[in-house]
Amino acid sequence: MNARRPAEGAETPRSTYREALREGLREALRGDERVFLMGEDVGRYGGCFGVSLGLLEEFGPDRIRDTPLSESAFVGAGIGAALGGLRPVVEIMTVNFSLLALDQVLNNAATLLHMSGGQLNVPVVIRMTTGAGRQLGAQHSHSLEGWYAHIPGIRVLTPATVDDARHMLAAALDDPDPVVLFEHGSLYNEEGALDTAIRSVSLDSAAVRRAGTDVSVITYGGSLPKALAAAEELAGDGIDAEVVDLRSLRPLDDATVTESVARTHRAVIVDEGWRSGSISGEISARITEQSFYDLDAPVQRVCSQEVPIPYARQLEEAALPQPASIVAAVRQAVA
Amino acid sequence: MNARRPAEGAETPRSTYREALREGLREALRGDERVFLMGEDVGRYGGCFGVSLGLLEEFGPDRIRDTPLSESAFVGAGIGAALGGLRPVVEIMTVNFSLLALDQVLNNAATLLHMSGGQLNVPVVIRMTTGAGRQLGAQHSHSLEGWYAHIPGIRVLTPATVDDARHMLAAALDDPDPVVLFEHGSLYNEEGALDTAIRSVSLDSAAVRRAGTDVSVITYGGSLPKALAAAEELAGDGIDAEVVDLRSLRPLDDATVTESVARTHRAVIVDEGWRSGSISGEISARITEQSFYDLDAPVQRVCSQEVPIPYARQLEEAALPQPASIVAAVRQAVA
Amino acid sequence: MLLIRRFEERCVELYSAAKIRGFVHLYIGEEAVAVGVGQSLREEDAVVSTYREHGHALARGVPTQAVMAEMFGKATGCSRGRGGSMHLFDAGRRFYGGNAIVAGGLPLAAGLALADRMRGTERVTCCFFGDGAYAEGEFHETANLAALWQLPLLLVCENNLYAMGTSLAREHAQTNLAMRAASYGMPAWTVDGMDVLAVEAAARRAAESVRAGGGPHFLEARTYRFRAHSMYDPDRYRNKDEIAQWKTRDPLDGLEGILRTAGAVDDGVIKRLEEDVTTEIDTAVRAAEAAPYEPVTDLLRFVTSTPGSA
Amino acid sequence: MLLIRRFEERCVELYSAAKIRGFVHLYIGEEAVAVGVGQSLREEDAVVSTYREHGHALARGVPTQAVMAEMFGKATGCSRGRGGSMHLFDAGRRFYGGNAIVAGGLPLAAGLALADRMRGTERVTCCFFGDGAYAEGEFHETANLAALWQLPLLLVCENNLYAMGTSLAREHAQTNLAMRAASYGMPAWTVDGMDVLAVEAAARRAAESVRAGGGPHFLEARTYRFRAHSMYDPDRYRNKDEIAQWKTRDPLDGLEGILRTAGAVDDGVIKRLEEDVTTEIDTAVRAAEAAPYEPVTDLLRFVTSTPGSA
Ligand SMILES: Cc1ncc(C[n+]2csc(CCOP(=O)(O)OP(=O)(O)O)c2C)c(N)n1
Ligand SMILES: Cc1ncc(C[n+]2csc(CCOP(=O)(O)OP(=O)(O)O)c2C)c(N)n1
Ligand SMILES: [Mg+2]
Ligand SMILES: [Mg+2]
Repeated sequence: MNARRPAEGAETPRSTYREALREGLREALRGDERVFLMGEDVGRYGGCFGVSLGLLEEFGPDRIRDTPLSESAFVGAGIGAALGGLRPVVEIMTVNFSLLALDQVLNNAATLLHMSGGQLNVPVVIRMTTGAGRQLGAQHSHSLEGWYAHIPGIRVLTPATVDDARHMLAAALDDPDPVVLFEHGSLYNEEGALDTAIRSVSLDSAAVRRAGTDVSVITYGGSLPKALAAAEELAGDGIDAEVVDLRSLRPLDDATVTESVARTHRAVIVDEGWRSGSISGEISARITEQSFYDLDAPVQRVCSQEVPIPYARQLEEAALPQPASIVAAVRQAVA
Repeated sequence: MNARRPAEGAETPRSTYREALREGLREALRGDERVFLMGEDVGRYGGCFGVSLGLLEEFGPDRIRDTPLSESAFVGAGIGAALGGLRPVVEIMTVNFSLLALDQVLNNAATLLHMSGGQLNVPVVIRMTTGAGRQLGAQHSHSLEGWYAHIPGIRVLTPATVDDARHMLAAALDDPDPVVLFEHGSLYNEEGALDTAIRSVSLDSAAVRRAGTDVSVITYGGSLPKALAAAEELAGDGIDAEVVDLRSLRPLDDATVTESVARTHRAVIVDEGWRSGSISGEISARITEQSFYDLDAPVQRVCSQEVPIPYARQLEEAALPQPASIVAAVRQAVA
Repeated sequence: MLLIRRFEERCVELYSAAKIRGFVHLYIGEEAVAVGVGQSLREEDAVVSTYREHGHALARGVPTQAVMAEMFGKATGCSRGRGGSMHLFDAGRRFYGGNAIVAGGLPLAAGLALADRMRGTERVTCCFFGDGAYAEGEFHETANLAALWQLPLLLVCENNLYAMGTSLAREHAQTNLAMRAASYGMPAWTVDGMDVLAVEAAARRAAESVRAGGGPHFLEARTYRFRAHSMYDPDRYRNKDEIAQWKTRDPLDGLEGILRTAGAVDDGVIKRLEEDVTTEIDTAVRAAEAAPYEPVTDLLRFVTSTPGSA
Repeated sequence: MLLIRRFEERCVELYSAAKIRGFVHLYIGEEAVAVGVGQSLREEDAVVSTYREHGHALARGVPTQAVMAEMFGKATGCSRGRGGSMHLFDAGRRFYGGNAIVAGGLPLAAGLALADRMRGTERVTCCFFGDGAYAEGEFHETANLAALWQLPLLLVCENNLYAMGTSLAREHAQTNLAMRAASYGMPAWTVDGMDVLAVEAAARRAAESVRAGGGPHFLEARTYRFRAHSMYDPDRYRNKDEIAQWKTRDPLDGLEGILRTAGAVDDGVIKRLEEDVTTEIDTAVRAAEAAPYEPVTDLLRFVTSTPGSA
């Protein structure tokens, strides 16, 4: 991660991921009057997950704009408003409902620039909650970031730390092209130190969140804390895992991954998506393509089981990647 | 492909892919009165690509049911009709419009059986045209089969031959679970020998369409003819390529692929989807996972360029996999 | 109605005790709609519901034990623990869930009705949905399809004046929902959703007309949820007076008053009813507590009918 | 109108000659709508269109040469050859395409109008769409949003009685489209889409009302396509008499008649007009023929603004 100022004199107040997102929004709204937030219950309700609480009071109903339940229309309207010169931040409550607007994202947001021969930029930012882990059942537990990462013309970001939650939005709004931002539902209450020396973040590079020498654990979003927990456990056994946070699923930062694998010779990918056809397959394929002769063992993947996520706790836990399953996969990789 | 009767005495009339699909539909409609076809312009128009031409006259408007433009409602209605005891075949004109109904496929069709604890089967078959190559531009040229192949609970079929076009529908209707069937637009006019000895086909196995020893070219759907053309060209140079037609993208038949790679030690995947996050990544990852020590070279992928498919012929051609690019990838794999 | 009310009150306690998890949406205040409509349906009819469906399920006759066990995520639950509060199913009673995508059940219901129509049965499919769902494109598409094909569908819009924190006037440019439904060419009317007898009468009239081949009918039940949208909702967006005002129209009190006036119930009867309901819920809770969890080895069951096929 | 008509007739020839490829949807017969509405709009207004948009583009002033070159897939095309017939764009003239997903342009148009509304400009966004698009959920969602937020949006429904092979009565339970639009709480009316003066008058009234802050307006133009849906369509689903009947109401003949009666044109003027148009199209074709293709090395240009970023 570049654009990081020297750490000296930096304060590091604690912040939750949710508060960091809110601060990012507040800053964007204050700094540019073209920016506005629109989505279901972002205003009076304060956001389904409380991210935008208080913003209505500060910025008023025009800029903190509650929408009717009509995902396709308001996402499309965000795209249109971007064409019209504004900088909309559109919140889709969760990725589960985003399918209703996927046509607008793929066929308009991602496509207009190219289809118009370079005439039409679409500087829209679309935020949504993703992921499982809270016993919400099959229709409220999807991890479909990988689908979005398949779409040329958009950026796909997955902030996993409070610093990224705080700063990615500004960088996304700076991008003249559409950006889709996934916030994992299990991260909102996570607390961390906010590095006040950071003024902005790059969207192009992955970050090594834990340096290590024996294996590269490559992950993103809600799986990062699980991967770090697994690494701690492995450290107790003398296995030194490097943990790479992809941060962006499109574009993927191949360089950071390749470098890491060149050092560790082994890779384990952790991805909450269902295994088949997930972004983990892409990452694995790229590692093979780029680092085949560096690899000492086949790339391993720890993904969700291929089942609609069940409600019952024990079933849900078994369906998702867990520190234990990551540990097991790493052991196999280094065996 | 099993369920194939002995070839002796078999007639092999010629049929186009389109006619084969139509015969499959006709047979299903004649054989089971619970079967009906529904979709935009399947009736009076005869199907956007002429597949259902004449069926309205034979089966009447109740069973060849034109729908208004409302993809979500009529796909959902197909799912509901399946719950209600019928065997709907729902045609979505093309995959490009299927995003409007994707929520119904993922959150209802694929999920109801599990979410209801095994109570509710959804025996619906959804057919759609996919693919590029006819200068239809960015919004009419998608290849999104890989997205569907990510969804647990459904089958994803990609008939590439007239025999599969003729028989896959019957097998799909026999399945108590939802099946999504992709017909590549460039195949409709393809003509081939219809093997009348075949009475039914399996949905579980890939097929080796050309045996070879030097490299496994793994593909499906509209890319099969291109892969076969490339194999012919390579044969002239003494490179003997095996061509595997996956036939089904979910489930994937790992065994056939693994066996092929065990013999050839090299693999090239050809997929019309955009490279990043496509099903080609999954296949590559699986080959690495299952055949790592058999591989003599990294797995290669020939995919579409990551660009909204442009209208202009030279640009579109350059964007898609072509025999020449397959040949080049194979040469690299065997180098 | 009493069962539904007490069932949900118990759910609140069990949620606090972390016996029930996930999203739970209470129906308290709206019971007259499920019960009144439920009364108008026959055994062979079908019901498609939402994530706020405890009331619909219980009114449909899904056993209290099976529903409670589902809330606990147990193997004896009506969805074998896989669904939870938002996904109750009972194929035998033709209760088709339990849909947590707002408006997602509408096309399904049209399909069930289409099947009945094509097979020439006299069954009715009833679909519940909210005022929020009415804004989704799927409502429009389904209304048009149902009216175009004259499907035997009873559309029951539970207008509780809010979609989460968004009030009716901020969801809809034109808040006369029945009038707009009528513009699809189907009979549509509004009923007081706090009055169970009125709901039953209106629903019966609609259901019988649907059954007689009258095509889809639309019923708007004006109602109100006494509690927050879900257990997570601090309910900041509604004003206390409004809530208090609606509580004076509690459908249970309303029915009790009518029955008392008619001399059909007295303190004794009410007490017995309360006891019966308490016993039923106690039994259900005990059974749910005691019931086994699905084994983790069965995680992949029911993904497809033929294991390994997808 | 004459330019649009002759332009498309030339396209048919060029399609047969394989100079133009892909899907091409002709507007022949419907020209009065694009021209009449176009007249009512100002330079600063915006237009969002469909895949049947040659007429809208030309009426908006997109140069004939740029449109023709686009049909040829040339670098000089208004979308640099990347769009083709279905995706004409001209940012400078605020012509936002060219959308081949039926109803997909409606939300975009609402967004453009929202931007104008929030910035306090007096611009109007005009969105064209068909009777088929009206059945999609996106129409309903957009109509509600636009009316709810009082967006400066002019919704022009080109009702040509067919969505591909599906006639109005088989797409819509209730075929009075303007009446249904009015149920969203917006002014809505119908105009004879074969009469360019009537269209212009109606559109002007609507556009000025939108501009004055009257919120969204809906205009249904009753029209008819004289040709098949696309170049691939054998047009089996319409009856010859119906087509012949509508052709007697050709909007070009209609206007010519009026102008002749008023003494505004005579044979000489018509002849000159035809010659001018022919020259313009000839020039455009020659320029398109001569123009370069985009180099294949530029394939990945315009995927993102900053190369390599996605
Ligand atoms: C498509 C979709 N969008 C958003 C949500 C989140 N959500 C759940 S319930 C709800 C409000 C629905 O309101 P309404 O239809 O009136 O039903 P009510 O909750 O009032 O019973 C919302 C926005 C969802 N589940 N599905
Ligand atoms: C979402 C979607 N579904 C289907 C199609 C295929 N299709 C293209 S045009 C068309 C008919 C549209 O009819 P209408 O809106 O009346 O416009 P018209 O062609 O009559 O001008 C259809 C079904 C599409 N392009 N997009
Ligand atoms: Mg509501
Ligand atoms: Mg039309």
